[in-house]
Amino acid sequence: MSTLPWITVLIALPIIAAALLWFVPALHKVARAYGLVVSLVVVAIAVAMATQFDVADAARVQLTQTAPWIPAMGVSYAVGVNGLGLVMVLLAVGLVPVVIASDWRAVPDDDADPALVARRRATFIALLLSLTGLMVAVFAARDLFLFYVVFEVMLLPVYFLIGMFGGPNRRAAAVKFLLYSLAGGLVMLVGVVVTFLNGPGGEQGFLIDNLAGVIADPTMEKWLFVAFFVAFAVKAPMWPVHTWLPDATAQATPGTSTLLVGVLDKVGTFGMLALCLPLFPNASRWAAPVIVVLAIVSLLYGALVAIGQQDLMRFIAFTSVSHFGFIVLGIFIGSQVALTGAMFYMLAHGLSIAGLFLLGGFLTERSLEGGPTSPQARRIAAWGGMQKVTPILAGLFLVSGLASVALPGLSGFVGEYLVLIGSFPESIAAGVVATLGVVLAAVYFLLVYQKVFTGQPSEEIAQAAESGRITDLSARERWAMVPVVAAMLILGFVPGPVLDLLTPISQVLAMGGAQ
Amino acid sequence: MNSFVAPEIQWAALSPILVVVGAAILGVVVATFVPKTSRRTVQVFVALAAPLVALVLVAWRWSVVVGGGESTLVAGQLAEDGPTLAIQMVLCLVALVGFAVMASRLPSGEEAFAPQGAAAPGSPYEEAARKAGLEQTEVFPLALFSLAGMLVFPMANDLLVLFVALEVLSLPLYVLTALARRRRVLSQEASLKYFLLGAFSSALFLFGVALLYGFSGSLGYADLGTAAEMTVGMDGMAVIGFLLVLVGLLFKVGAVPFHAWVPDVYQGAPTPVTGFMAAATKTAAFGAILRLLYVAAPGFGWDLEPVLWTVAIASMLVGTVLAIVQTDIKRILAYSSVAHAGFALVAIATLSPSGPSSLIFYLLAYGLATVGAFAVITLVRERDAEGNVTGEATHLSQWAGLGRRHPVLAGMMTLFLLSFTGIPLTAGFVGKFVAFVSAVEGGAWPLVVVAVVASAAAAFFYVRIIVLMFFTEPEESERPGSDAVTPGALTGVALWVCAIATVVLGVWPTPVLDLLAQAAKFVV
Amino acid sequence: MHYLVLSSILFTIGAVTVLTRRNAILAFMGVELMLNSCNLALVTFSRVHGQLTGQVMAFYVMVVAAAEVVVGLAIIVSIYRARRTVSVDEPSLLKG
Amino acid sequence: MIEYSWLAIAVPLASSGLLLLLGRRSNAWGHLLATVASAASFVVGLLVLLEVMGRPVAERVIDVPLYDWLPAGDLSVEAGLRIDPLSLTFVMLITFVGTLIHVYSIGYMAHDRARRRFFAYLNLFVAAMLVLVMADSYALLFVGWEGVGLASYLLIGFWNFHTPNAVAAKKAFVMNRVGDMGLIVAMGLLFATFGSVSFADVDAGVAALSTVNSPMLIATGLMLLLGACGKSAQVPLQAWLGDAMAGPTPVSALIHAATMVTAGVYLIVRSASIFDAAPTAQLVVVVIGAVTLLFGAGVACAKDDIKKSLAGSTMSQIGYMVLAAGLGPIGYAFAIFHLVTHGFFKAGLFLGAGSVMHGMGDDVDMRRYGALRKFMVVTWLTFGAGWLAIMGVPPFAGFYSKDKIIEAAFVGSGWQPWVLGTVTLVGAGITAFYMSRMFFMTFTGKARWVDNADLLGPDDRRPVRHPHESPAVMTIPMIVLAIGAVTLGFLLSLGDGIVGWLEPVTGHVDHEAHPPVLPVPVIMGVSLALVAVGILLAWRQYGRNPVPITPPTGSVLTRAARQDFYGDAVNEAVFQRPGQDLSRTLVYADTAVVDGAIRGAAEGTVGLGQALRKLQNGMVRSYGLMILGGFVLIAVVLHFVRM
Repeated sequence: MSTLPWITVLIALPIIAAALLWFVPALHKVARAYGLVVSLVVVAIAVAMATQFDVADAARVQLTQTAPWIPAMGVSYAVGVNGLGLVMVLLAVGLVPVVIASDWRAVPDDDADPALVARRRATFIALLLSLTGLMVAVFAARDLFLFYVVFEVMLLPVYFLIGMFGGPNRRAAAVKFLLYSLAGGLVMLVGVVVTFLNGPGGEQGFLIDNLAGVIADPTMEKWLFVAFFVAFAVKAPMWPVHTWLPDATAQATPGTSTLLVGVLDKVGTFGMLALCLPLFPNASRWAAPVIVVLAIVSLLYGALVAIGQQDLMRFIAFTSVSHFGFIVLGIFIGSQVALTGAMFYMLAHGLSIAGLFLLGGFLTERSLEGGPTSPQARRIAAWGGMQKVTPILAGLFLVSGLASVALPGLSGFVGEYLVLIGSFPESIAAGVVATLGVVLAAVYFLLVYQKVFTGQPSEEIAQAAESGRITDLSARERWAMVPVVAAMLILGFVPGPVLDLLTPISQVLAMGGAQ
Repeated sequence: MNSFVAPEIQWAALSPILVVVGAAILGVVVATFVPKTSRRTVQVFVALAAPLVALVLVAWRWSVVVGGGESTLVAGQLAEDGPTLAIQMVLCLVALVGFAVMASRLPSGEEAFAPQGAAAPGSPYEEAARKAGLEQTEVFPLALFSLAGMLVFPMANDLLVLFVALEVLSLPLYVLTALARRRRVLSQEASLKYFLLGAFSSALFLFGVALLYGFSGSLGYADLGTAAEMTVGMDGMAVIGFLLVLVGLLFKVGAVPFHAWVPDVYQGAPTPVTGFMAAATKTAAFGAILRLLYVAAPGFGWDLEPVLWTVAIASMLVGTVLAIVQTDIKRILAYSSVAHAGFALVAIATLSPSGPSSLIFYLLAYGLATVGAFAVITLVRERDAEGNVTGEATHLSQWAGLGRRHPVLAGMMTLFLLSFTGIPLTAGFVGKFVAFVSAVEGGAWPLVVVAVVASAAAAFFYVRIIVLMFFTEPEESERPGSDAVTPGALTGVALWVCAIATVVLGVWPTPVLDLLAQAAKFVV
Repeated sequence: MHYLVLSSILFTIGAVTVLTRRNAILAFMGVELMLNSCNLALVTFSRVHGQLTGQVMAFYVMVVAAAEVVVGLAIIVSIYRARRTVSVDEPSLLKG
Repeated sequence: MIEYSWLAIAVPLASSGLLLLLGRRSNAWGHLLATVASAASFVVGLLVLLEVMGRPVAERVIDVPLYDWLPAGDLSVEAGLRIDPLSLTFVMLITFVGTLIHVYSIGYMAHDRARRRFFAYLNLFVAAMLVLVMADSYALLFVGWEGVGLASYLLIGFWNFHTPNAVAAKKAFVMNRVGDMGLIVAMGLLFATFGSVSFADVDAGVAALSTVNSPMLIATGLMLLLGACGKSAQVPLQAWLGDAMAGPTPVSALIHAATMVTAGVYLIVRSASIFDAAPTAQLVVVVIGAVTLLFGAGVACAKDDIKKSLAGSTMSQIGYMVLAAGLGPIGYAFAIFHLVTHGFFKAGLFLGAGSVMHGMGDDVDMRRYGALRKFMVVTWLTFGAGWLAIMGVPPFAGFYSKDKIIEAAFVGSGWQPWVLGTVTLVGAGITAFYMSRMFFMTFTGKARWVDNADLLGPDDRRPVRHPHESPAVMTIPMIVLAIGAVTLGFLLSLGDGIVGWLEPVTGHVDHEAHPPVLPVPVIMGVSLALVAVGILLAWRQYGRNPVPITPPTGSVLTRAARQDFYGDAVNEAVFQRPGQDLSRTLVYADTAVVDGAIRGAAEGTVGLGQALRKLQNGMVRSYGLMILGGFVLIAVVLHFVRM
């Protein structure tokens, strides 16, 4: 196996880099380049790590490291990834450079004092980098306490990202986001404590492996399951605890939204997979019917509400609510195929959402009515005929959108197809109803595409295009999107390698239990 | 009747207390005889040296006592064991940083206390005193006396000692509360309230003592405990007495419904005093409660648990809910300290064996964050038209945009607030966690659920301060402009100590937890 | 036994005084009354139990009470200087 | 060669991708590359065809595995190609007609700035369509299925800077998605029943089933039919086809006449095993086919827009095919036969229409045509060939294919043959009427336009036009297709012809064993007679008499037909409106109720805080009371607890 402590490096490097950036004013001027380089290095390391991963044995947690952290409390620093963890880690670190490149202008040069602007920029990048390390940690945590710690701490950088670099109502949005997540997390904390106290205890009492299925009392298991699930449902987000997401994305910068929805929300579904199912197998089966219904509700609800949205970013957020409905459905329908699909879906959705948010950001950056994060710029009705003005932007947006509505040949399809098809053997009704989402998806996306990109551009926009004030994607923007779109296509046609990483896990979980 | 036997006195065990008391007396002498020029310097030196030495001595006692050496001293009037020493350690530490903040001046040379406590606010005499640059150096001996009382408090193994210690720690605080340099009227009002209510509650306490004495015929905890276990039937008097004693202590802790003084006093008192008082008094009082509950109470346990539950829940909820609607930052922290009293109680509500160590860790975490937070408050000042630094800017809106101009200071404040909130990787989180663990061990998970709900709600007002500091533009404040002054050396050090300790205890609490784990055993 | 009744009555009177009188000094005297009722109780009990402990305690209480008087009156006086009143109610600036 | 048959898909796909990536840089030669690519995949197809023909009949069904596409444990889908007579027939049709239309478009789109993009989309379509017909599993078929949907969306909306076009494109995609939903459900059911979605496994599974007409199979069949209806614009999912004519005419010719819209028929024939085992589903198929047959014909009669009229006719003709496919083994081959011939002559007709529009300034209103014979001879001749072919006049292609279907419709027992047979016959008559109407209105009679504005009298509503024949690059494909329209029927029925060729897929049927309820000559005679009647009626109304330039009010039926029998109105009333209202309601509820609940809780807390503040009134005495009261309260409570 590997000799290097890969994961620890992946966690530490970006965080240290972030601290360095924040405390060394000299770096502030080159913050963005610095961030880009660091994030790319991280990607390189992550890829190198992936090569060390034994695909044949993807269900087993690999690249592990274990060290006592707070033995007095049974806490140890234990990291390692199985196939799913690896995939999510790669997604997380992979999106960061894209986000940095896309959010290049997220911090405007509005302030008179250039030093202040530079510091704000540095803060922005530093937050992104520290978030990178935390995202890796949360997907690699093998210790319940460690997981919880990262789960909560991760909120802070996002909280600051939303609160400091967003639209006019960013404060309320940031607070709402934090409070929702904290509330969920605290409920989970109770569960964590109780689970631990029912576990074997000892210096490694928090290792998830040691806690798997230790709860004997069925009633207690159910309660604990609920405690965990609530936290993850808020995170995911599922109806009816989703309302923080649209508010957050409506205010945050596109990059923040990308990481928020693309990766952080996945922690919710990841938690369901990595904690709820193994720790409380029986309770999971007990709750499955209710959760499936909830999932289908989210799925249709999100789609229907998305159709009625006026704000581009809110719209994208609601499509995600719908997509998370699919994922949760796949997790709890109890079919191995659907489970595989759900896991793949997590990756695919990360990509398509990145495409939509970032391209949406590029679009709003071209607004004549207000700043990129201003509601005017994000009003869908304010646009029209942009395909004529910015064909590449339109094309890429179309591709990302089609990926998110699961057009075959694009990444989105694989996950959705497996979830749907996999659902039928378990429950035909669930399968049929969920399939309605496919139609609604076409409606909501094409509706928005039509409003924004087709038809005739307005007078002002047309003139601005004449005078070159509105141009098509710049080289930077294009290169930022290339990896995302490429990944969509590749995963659409040859999802095999990724599925090989995920299928073993779903086979283990579907057998109903603990690793 | 019974002949008088001179008790033999273990001086070594008393050394920390003796040092502090001695320093206090020395301080009084200094205040009288040392010339004005060097007076303050000496005072500050004494005031800082005393807790430091005491800390060292406590540490030494720890090495001697913990693990077998526990014993009762002075004819069983005092007890020296793990919890006591741990509490004392926390006290000395908090006192050290607290005094540092008290002692430091603003860049303008202005200090936190009135030039002449005796002078009426706004009177020509006061004006003259300020002109003359008089300084009330007696604050330091006062603080030291109070500290001495606190050190005895957790040691007390006997209701008489407990009462005396209670008064010794309280009286100086009443006075200190009245000595704010600015907003003196508020300060005096606070002092009066504190004093009257304090006296009132200690009267209740005393009546309780009387009843217990009547019940058991002794003031010693040990006899009390045994008596409680022996008695069958008519122990109502004992229970009432015990309740009254508990009321006296819970008053000091600031637990609902005995909290009413907290917000007013915390707001009115000179901020450094508030910091010290909030952290140290709570710690000492909890130390006393610990011993009372674990040594004397077991006989009453099944009676007292519901009381503790009620008080804990009430404190958490009332403290949180009221903090949400506050606009003065000192008041917010005051109510939050009420809530924290509740959280701390959660740890021992079931008298679970791991309770004491959890509680003590919680107090340590809370104390550090509190002293730190109030230290920051001393630095955020209003500016008048000419831009001269004036009083503290305690209205929330005046904190807007602090993060833009003073990222480090605001960062520290954020850290302390996060610790209060209980965000992981801060001491506050570990404290909450161990507290919850102890509670659940005792089967008090409903209590934990309430605590969780309260923390979630509490997050709101902590977060709001962060929002103001980082996400809000200063001009959005309608009050006199405010800005932070550069901390004096002592405050600076204190701040860094608190901040670093908060982080370290959050990331690597193992050593402390291990120490406390050894310290769980009470001597009877 | 009657002493106990008396002491409780005194204690109650003291408490009521504190809770009813606006004048700080009177309120404070109420506290003193409570303390002394406690002393009475202590002494009585020490009689009941036939020990000295209670009486010793009573002495301590007196000392402490004296100290309290000193501090208390100091505070009240300084407030009187500032406000020309010793009413505990008005004006109360700290509330809410 | 067979194992390289994937090249047929890869080449156009690659060229499409290349054109989209290079963008403007490839403007100069993009259309050529695309045409060559399409031709190349025709060549590949041809080679494969020859190789397969070289094989003995028993070995003409070959599965070419490509790679593991969805290895997901219980469901593991291999991407593989099914090479057999059926798929090859389609490959030929698609690539041949496709290539011709590529050529035609070079001329037709010459003046469009985005011509390169147009060709990229065309290539994309060809590739997707080939995936559809060559897939060896429903999963992969679905890829092509939605792929062509996408291509169609892009091409219908090619001029989407006109909002109506964009709307039409969206409508087409959404209605197709409704069909696709059916397909997904069908796949789900198949996976639930047989644990696989590959043709081979499903066929084997069905064969293994003991019960006929099991609910599961019927459901599957109906869901497949739903998919077919979406793609092939069959009732009730027909409404999109008319609007789809918003796309450039070559698109209408290739996608919405010759190939894509026939995919539904392909799906049914491909799923023969399922339908044969579920007669109930088959019956529904037949009914749908019959209904659509008349529906489309009716629409075609009423439209003055030449393309929409043709669209109606396409609908109707596909109705024929679906009906045939619904008849089971005896019909499958004929359905495909008609599908192929129709592909040729309908494409030809569309190209002709395009050429007419080309000459008439993109005017599509036939009421403003007339007497164009002299001005565009080639168009007139080729269009004429298509006209005769679709009416089924011997010896034109339609005669061979359509009459077979009519005969097959008469096969059977009970009411079914009579009803179906009558419907098909009537349909033939109506077809003759509307096609002749179109032909006469366009090419004969008086010109309802002028070539010189001076000739216009007062309130004269005639447009000014300068009709001219199209360039060779456009006419040649028309001629080729016309030849096909004339000869193909005859050629494909030489020997055992296409029917025999398809037997490996459709199964051998001894047609002598299933005689129609009427003797064949009678049927043939009646149908020819009806055709003649149709032509005469049309001639009376549109050939001899002058055609009013403003459409007459017309009968109720006419008006209804002009409105596509209110299909859109129904959709709007039943789905669109309620959907929008639901969405609007939910949007409101989301903020008011779901979010409101939590906001309410927060405000409640604050309110409580404000109330509690009152207790903290700053009065020492009330504080003291609080302490004492608190103590008393606790004491009392405790007292009761202890009792």
